[in-house]
Amino acid sequence: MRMLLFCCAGWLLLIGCYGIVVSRNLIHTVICLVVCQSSTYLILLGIGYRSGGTAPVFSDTSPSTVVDPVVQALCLTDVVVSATVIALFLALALQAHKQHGTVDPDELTSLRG
Amino acid sequence: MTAVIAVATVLTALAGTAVVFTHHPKRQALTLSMLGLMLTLVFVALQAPDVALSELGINALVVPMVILLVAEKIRARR
Amino acid sequence: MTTAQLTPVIVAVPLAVAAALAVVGRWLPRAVRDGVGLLTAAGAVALSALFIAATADTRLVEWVGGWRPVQGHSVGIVFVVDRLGASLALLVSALVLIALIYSTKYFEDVESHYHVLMLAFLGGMSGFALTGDLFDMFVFFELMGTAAYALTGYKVEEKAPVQAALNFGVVNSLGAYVTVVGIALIYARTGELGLAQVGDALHGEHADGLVVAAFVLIITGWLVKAAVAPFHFWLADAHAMAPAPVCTLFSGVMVVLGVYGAMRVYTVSFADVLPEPDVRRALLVVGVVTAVVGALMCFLQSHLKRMLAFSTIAHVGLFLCAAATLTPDGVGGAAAYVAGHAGIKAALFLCCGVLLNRFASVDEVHLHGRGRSLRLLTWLWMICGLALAGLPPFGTFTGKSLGEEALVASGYHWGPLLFVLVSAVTAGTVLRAGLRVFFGVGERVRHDDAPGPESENEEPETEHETRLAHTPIQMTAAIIMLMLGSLAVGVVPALATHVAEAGARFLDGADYIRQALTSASASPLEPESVTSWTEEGLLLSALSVLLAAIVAVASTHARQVTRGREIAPSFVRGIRAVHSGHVGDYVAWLLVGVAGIAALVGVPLT
Amino acid sequence: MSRRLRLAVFGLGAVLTGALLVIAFTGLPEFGTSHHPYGDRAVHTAVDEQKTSNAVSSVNFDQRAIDTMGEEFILFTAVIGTLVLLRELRREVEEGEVETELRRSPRGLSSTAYLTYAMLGVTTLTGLYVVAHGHLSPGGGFQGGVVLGTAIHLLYVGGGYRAIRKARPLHLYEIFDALGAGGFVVLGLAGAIVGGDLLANVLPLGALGDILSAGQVELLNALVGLEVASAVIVILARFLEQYAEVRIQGTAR
Repeated sequence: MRMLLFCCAGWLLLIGCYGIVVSRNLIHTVICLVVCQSSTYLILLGIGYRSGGTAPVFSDTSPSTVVDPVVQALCLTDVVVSATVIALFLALALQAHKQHGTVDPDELTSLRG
Repeated sequence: MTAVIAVATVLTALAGTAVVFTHHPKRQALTLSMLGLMLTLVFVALQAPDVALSELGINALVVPMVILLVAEKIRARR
Repeated sequence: MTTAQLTPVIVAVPLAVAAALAVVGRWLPRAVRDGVGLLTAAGAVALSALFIAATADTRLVEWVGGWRPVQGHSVGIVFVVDRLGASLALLVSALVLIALIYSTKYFEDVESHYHVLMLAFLGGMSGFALTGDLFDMFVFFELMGTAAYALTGYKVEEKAPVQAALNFGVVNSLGAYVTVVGIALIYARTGELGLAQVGDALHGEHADGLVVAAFVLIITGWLVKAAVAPFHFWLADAHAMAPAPVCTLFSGVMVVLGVYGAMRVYTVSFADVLPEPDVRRALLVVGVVTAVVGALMCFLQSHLKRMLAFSTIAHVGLFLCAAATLTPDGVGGAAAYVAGHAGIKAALFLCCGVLLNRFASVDEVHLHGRGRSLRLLTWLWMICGLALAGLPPFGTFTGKSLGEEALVASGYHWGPLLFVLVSAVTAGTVLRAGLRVFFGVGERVRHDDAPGPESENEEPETEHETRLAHTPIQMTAAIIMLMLGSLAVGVVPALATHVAEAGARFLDGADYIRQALTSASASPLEPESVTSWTEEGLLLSALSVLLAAIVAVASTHARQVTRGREIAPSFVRGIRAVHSGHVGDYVAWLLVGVAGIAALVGVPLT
Repeated sequence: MSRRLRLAVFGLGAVLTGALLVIAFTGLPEFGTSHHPYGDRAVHTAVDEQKTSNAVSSVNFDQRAIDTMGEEFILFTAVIGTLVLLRELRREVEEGEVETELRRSPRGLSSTAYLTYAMLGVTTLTGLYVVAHGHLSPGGGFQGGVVLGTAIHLLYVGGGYRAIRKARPLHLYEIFDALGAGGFVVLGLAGAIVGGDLLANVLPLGALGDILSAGQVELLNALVGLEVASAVIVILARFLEQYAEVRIQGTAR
């Protein structure tokens, strides 16, 4: 089970990178970055899991074994923050499109050399 | 419980692969929200309700909405 | 409030002022906004100077939020500041202060957003330099990155490389995600996130596959920010597009923070478990490759800012080689070289800003001979070029000679040769550009066969306002201040000894762990006097200055530089083709880099 | 590099990095291991000492608060960056022109309008609940902020672009965004002045499970909720504007 979860996360990371490498549209590149980031959530929460544990919330019940709350805290803020960073990249893609009339990295050859 | 996690993880990996292989931005917004949903399921299975809630709100809703708007803007300008 | 408790405050205050400026910025006149920015940066300079004074013989340890360890374990985040970290924070604040002084006149109309982003950038960089927690370093790394992407796209200087900021963002974010994977692996193994706590937990363990992989993945993010080969492609693009004052922060200190972060992670957390020769070999190989590629690409550029960006990459390679010796002289020498180089490189970028403002172009061929009218700028540029080669009174000389000594002392006799050649080539290119632009030396070349990216359709910083007839005093003062800073680093008596002591304390990871986790005081250092004014140092620097002059004069006349494409050997054309500006290439090279460093460090297959 | 060469380089890098990851993953502890020292300490500190029912919020806003402050400011800087970049693009279309074109935007079915107005209240209430109970039940500033941020856009579904422009004066939300981030740091500095350490939890902790418990966690949740909600509104507004601009060029052509 361990190898399945973490290898799926590793697969997401590498397939996201593959998406960026072959992408012909800057929006597609930014979306593949989201795929890469989702692999980090899977790994973080995977190492925090405790079999038989429930969510680390004690408002109504007081569970005996709970899952690790620290990794959840690390993931939580990252998910929301990544939305605004992705919005910033999409704004940059819009600007690239305005300047060059295209969003295909292959045609944006202004940075050669 | 680990069976549910295993299935949800494999579905997430498939959803991620689907996002990478759809090349049209409009359709990609849809597959990205599918990936957001699958991730939400995995996080619920991994007993992480807080992260599942924010993942649902962000990757299933806000980001695909922004992508649709940007894709429309770029399509129209061409 | 003890001095230690002030360490997180130096991060919080600029962020608070940035938020305040964003709230009221709309109604404040430009002068007040500039004043508030300058005041905050000056406050940060004062605070970091206070930290330097306080870390003379100890480290400042502060558990944020008051979460001090109970029976040796804590839930909070620790800030551990030694003299090297404090001086980096000082360098960050000083460069932001001078960049803001320069920006008062450089930008015609600027909303409060610019000051907000600069202060957020200051907060992020000082946080990265001072924190002692791995995930906190990642958070400040992202904060630095986001402010940098926004500032890169803030005033699109040149139409051409607009997607440079996107390349910069995608590569840096990917590096950050790889780092988080590494942090997750180490957290799974040790159950800790702090540098000291991880080092304590790994004490005595043998390095298995997970530990080595975690180390490689964690330093990948920092090395991407340090623009070390093969992760360096984004730096030149980002520089070409970012406004000049922002470039001074990129080249002056942001890339250096990457090297500092990687060395800090190794010396505190992994020094005990990873064999030193393996890590030293990996860092040295990467450093040499970076220095050589940087110098070669710098020589081939005709776009001034890309040229300076590749010169920064070359110097980062030199810093990494000096620090990779893992000796007090080496780390101290790298620190002095960083300080000296930051002043000089920032001054050169600000000179580019003046040229761009005046002639709406930063292309060496395009500006041929047009810089004659700027008498003062001519001399500033030429002096900076010579200082880049390691001219004695400047900080670059101190750093270079200490670095060479350290490399020779640890048995790498090719060290001085690399240092001399790389600094000579980079300085020579800068001097060549100076001769061409300010003295009109060499034939006037028609523009169509100039290599490098099409940069003829540049707009000056602000298209619609009339170009400045004369260079405002604030801009020139900023340039001179930076050069004096670099000079001060070289001239301060016994600086070499202080810097070597700081290097020794930086390398003493076990003492860092002991002081961070228990409230013990730092162990005293045995004083050993070190000096950079040795005969070899002077001889080598004279040699590199001479070589630089030869490179400059020779290349102004040779035509093949301007037609680098056809005549240059296929190897050079290959290197140029690799720097393609396509984000897919950069990501492919990032993965190859991760694998390469892992191979160099040696991954045990158990 | 040509596409083929790029794929080759990527293939090499991906295979080797994948191998590195697999080697690392074999060294990981067993999945679902019960060895979580930091987690146990965090739960003990959260519930017993800090009286916070939701241990995740306690880690986020109390134990590792400077992490969240950093994330706050990443969000804040990204919003400012988006505004700066999209402001560059907005100059082409004058404000008035957007107004006139959109008055003619097709009115939604009245039943949809009524449904969205009803749902607007429910969604806003839910968002406020999620933010307010961040320290008790799963949720908090980040999640509630997203819900609140998207609530206003129900108006767009019901009343079209004109309705939403009236409902949200943009400059106000940009200020709210800065207020949320600034408030977080100011509270942290107040903690430094009163309690000596930055972001020290000096507020009364109350009893476990009470609405007024866990000291600063609740207040920080509210500030984060304010910031995330206004960030989502501002970003969506800027991109909606770009979309509205398209409609004008569409009609103008």
